[in-house]
Amino acid sequence: MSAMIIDAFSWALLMAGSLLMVVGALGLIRMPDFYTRMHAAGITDTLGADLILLGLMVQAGFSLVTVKLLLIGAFLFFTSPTSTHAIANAALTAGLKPQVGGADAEDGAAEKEDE
Amino acid sequence: MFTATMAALLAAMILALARLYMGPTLYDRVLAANAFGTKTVLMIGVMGFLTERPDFLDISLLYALLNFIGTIAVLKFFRYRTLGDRVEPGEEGQ
Amino acid sequence: MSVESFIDITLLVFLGLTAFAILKLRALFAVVMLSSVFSLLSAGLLVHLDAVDVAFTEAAVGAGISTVLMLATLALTSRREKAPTRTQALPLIVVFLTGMALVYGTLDMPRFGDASAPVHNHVAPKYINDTASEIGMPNIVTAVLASYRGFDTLGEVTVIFTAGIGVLLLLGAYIREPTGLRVQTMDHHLVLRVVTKVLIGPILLFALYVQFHGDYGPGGGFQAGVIFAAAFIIYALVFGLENARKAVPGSAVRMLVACGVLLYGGVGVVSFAFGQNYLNYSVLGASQVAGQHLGILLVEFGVGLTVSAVMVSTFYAFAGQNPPISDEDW
Amino acid sequence: MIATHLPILQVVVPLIAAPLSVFCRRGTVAWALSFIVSIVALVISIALLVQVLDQGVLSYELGNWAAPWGIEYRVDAANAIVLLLISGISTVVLPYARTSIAHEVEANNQTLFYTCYLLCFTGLLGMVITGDAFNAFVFLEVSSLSTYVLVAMGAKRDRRALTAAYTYLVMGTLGATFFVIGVGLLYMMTGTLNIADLAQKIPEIGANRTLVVAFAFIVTGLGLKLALFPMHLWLPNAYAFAPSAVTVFLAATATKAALYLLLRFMFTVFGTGFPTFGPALTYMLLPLAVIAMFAASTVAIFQVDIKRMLAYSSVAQVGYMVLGLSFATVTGLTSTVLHLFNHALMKGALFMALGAVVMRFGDATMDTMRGLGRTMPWTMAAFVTGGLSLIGMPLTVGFISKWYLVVAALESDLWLIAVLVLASSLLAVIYIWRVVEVAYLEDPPVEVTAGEAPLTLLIPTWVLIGANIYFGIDASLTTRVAEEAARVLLGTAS
Amino acid sequence: MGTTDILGLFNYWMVIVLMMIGLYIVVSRGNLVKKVVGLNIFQTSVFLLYISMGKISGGTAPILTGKPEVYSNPLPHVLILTAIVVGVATTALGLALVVRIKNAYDTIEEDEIQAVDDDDEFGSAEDVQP
Repeated sequence: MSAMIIDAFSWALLMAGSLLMVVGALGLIRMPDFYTRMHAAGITDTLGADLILLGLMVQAGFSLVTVKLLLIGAFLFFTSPTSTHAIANAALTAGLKPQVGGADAEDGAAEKEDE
Repeated sequence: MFTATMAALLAAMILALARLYMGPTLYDRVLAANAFGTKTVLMIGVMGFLTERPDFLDISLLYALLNFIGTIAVLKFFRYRTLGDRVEPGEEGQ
Repeated sequence: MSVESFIDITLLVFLGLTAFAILKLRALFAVVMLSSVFSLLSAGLLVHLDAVDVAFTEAAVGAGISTVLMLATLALTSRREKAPTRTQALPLIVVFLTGMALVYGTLDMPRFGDASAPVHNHVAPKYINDTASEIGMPNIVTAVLASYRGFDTLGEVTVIFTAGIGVLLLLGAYIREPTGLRVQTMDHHLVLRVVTKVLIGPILLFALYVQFHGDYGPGGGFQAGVIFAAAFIIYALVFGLENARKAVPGSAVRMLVACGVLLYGGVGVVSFAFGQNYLNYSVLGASQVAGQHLGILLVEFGVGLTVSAVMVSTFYAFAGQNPPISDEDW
Repeated sequence: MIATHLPILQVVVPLIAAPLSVFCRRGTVAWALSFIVSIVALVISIALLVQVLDQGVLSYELGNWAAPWGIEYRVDAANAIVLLLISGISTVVLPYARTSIAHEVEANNQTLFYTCYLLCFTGLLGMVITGDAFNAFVFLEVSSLSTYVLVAMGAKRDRRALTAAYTYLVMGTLGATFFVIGVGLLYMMTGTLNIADLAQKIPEIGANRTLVVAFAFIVTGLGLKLALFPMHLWLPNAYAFAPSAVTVFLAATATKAALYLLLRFMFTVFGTGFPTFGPALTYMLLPLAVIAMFAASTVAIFQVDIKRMLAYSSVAQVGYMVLGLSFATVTGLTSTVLHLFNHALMKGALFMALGAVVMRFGDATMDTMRGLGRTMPWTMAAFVTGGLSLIGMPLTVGFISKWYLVVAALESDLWLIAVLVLASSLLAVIYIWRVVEVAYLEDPPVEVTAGEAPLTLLIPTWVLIGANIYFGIDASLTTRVAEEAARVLLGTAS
Repeated sequence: MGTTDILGLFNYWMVIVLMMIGLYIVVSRGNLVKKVVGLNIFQTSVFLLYISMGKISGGTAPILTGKPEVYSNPLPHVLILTAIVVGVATTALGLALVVRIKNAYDTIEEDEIQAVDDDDEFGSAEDVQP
């Protein structure tokens, strides 16, 4: 009985995490400019990842595996926002302007990079 | 259940890959690569549970770590155009 | 189609797409990012194919070291590929023929995953059956790597040593001397500095864990060496190369590079004194298993030492180059 | 007791010396260490050759792990002579390198240069002595990686050394990767990596498409490494722009070690009984060898840079060696092994003579050579003697190997090939004569004040010239070993 | 050739496709950095070939668990660990050479380097004009 509850709980966590992951990834594709894309990816990724890891932890019970999962979770929890913050900072310093209003306001020094 | 999570992760990965390919700015690519890395970390974790040998999480841990380093290296590269030191212009030649 | 082959095929298709994107894109920065993704994906596939040790290494090398080196190279060279001017017919024909030859060769191969294939029935079973009694450690890959085929690994350390020396010979003369001037570091990135400071300790701890846990789980000297170097590189990136070089000067790193190879080669020589063949670790301990254990511990440490030292010295060499005078417009 | 460890000592002594040399503060000390190691290696290789001729095959199991599970070193006549060649050439090259490298490589790179040299030396010895297919790859890469760096060291004299090294790196890596693919396919079908074990397993499998592809990939991969026409594109520039001492060492040993591996894989691993063996020789290697002899020699005639001319000549000479093996007879293989040895002697001597010219004048073009017969008489005399050997004059080693090659062709009833061998020698006469003509018949430019090369360069050059003549007059030792090697490779050893 | 054959060989075929993309990048692209990336892809695909042949269906990683299990073949793993190291060594040296070439020629495009070298050897077109 309790095994079933635990399974259901971890199932819910994994599903929620997966959903967030897919939504975040969709946002990464569908959003109109860099900053909104970052918003979509950054937030959902951190939460989604930690939810999935939590789900796995519930599965693993108390063992070395859980400790490792905890470490990964902690690591992602710190580094993921740090990276996102740093990327945004770099983009802003380099002069990439957030898109406000019209669809073709997106420009800036960094924009020249690609085809 | 792990299979469903796996499928979701794979779907998210292909989307991140698409963003990485499309760009259009450098920052989009870094963001996509970073997101892709996070997903790989999770994928390998889930894969361990899928094959019932979850003791290989060290690899995920390493990925998480390298992903962070990679991102910092990229940023340093953007900001200073070098991974080494850039002498401050005012003090050069003293 | 089983879940296993679904994952297998999906990852292979992803790899194909990534490789094709690398072929197509001319923005070298994107190419480097994609090649790091290619590594990550192939490492994922390697885990799926049960090669956890290999996946560990591929991740450390492909996503870590190679990416950092390529970025450093881009910073020093250029970041855009010119449009191809030559005709592409001949390369295409050569590649097509080579590929067809390989496909022809697959026709008589044992099928994927077939347990009755010759590979699984001649040399390999001994490793799987006898590692526990002859070497006494659970990780068969470490046992084969460091003992049964220990000489290959000595060769591997020699290869990495060669690369380290080679990079020094090629770039050493151009490394900028320490100026003593205050240099721009990532001062304004407060968040980054704090997080890095917090993380370096655990990273080093993790490196030690990987180094000494290699007998029981995936890991070993090579992976640990890369992680150790990674901690160093992250420090140099955030707090400045010159500060890193103050902590560990390049000349010291060069000595460490040599020490690792000497340790490995030296452990092998000890067997001579006991009338045994080179690299027979059994003589090092009271029993065979104890000797093998100690021997593997020592040589893995040698590997870790050389690898981390080579990585750090290579990073110094690349990052210490004078950046090109005129920045291209980014 | 030490005698039983000789096979491993052959490789481990230079391998351990390489990291030790990093600790040397001065280039001279590193050089001295390398030289001592090289002499020790020469002594070991002589002892090994004597043992092999005495007792037959030597086997050494590393870590005392029995053969197909552990790595085995296996010495027989075929690799003993290559080991002797490599360590012998190294011992002659190092005294030469002392002066030449001090001149051509930056002062602060001297120590590490010798480290790199020792690594290259280790790699070559390791890939030749090993009896394990994958171990051969590892040491092949040790030698290749260090070679790329050594070639790039010529950048102080000419920046084209860098692009030459890069091209060599790309093509060499492709070759090595092809080789690994081939070894992987072999492993896939047999489950073993030990060469002797492979040789047993492959005939048992019989006709198999995977093995055919493995054969093709191994031959192509090694073909790239040994600069078999048309996969020679990396070679001319690499030889032309590398520091002189490096050119001598590479020309005399690197392609030879790759050729040895090719012989080992073709004859020992696959064996003449392998289904595609005959057709591959007749329709692939033999025509390529003949084309190499003519095309590369013809290109050599039109070179302005003499180093490059000799490099093209090397491609042509690889043609002779491959031609010998394509007969798959004892005499044919004897001629290949003989030429492998002899060509190292003559090309070594020729490149050494040129190195002396480069040291005096900064380059070695047709223009530089004008009147050198008068200003550098000893160097040019060495060059001419080496050239005669290259052409195949009697009383030189060149004659011996050509003789065996022609006899082998006639034995196989290929008289047309025999005629072609002689005809292509005429091309060698032309390109050597061009140099002789300007060196002896033209006056030196008035402003030239440079004199004869220093003795440190001349003595090693003349040692090799002496070997050219000695083994040309008394070929009993070399032919005996070469015949024994041929028999070992064909599996008909007594 | 049945479906089992196709499924049984698909893995190898896909790996071959990857190898050939890598090889094509090396032989067709003129940018020196891209060539190194191509070499990386080529080599990584060869690693996948080796590891594929070591896999046993239903097997698990060759780290003993104490329970009776089917372990995949550890030998290819060992070989590829060595090969990966060789690969990164090649990459490092290749990139170091690229940096030096950039210093010496101020370009990392093969045809531009060729043009500069040709100019050095035969004199550029402008030099010939009186």
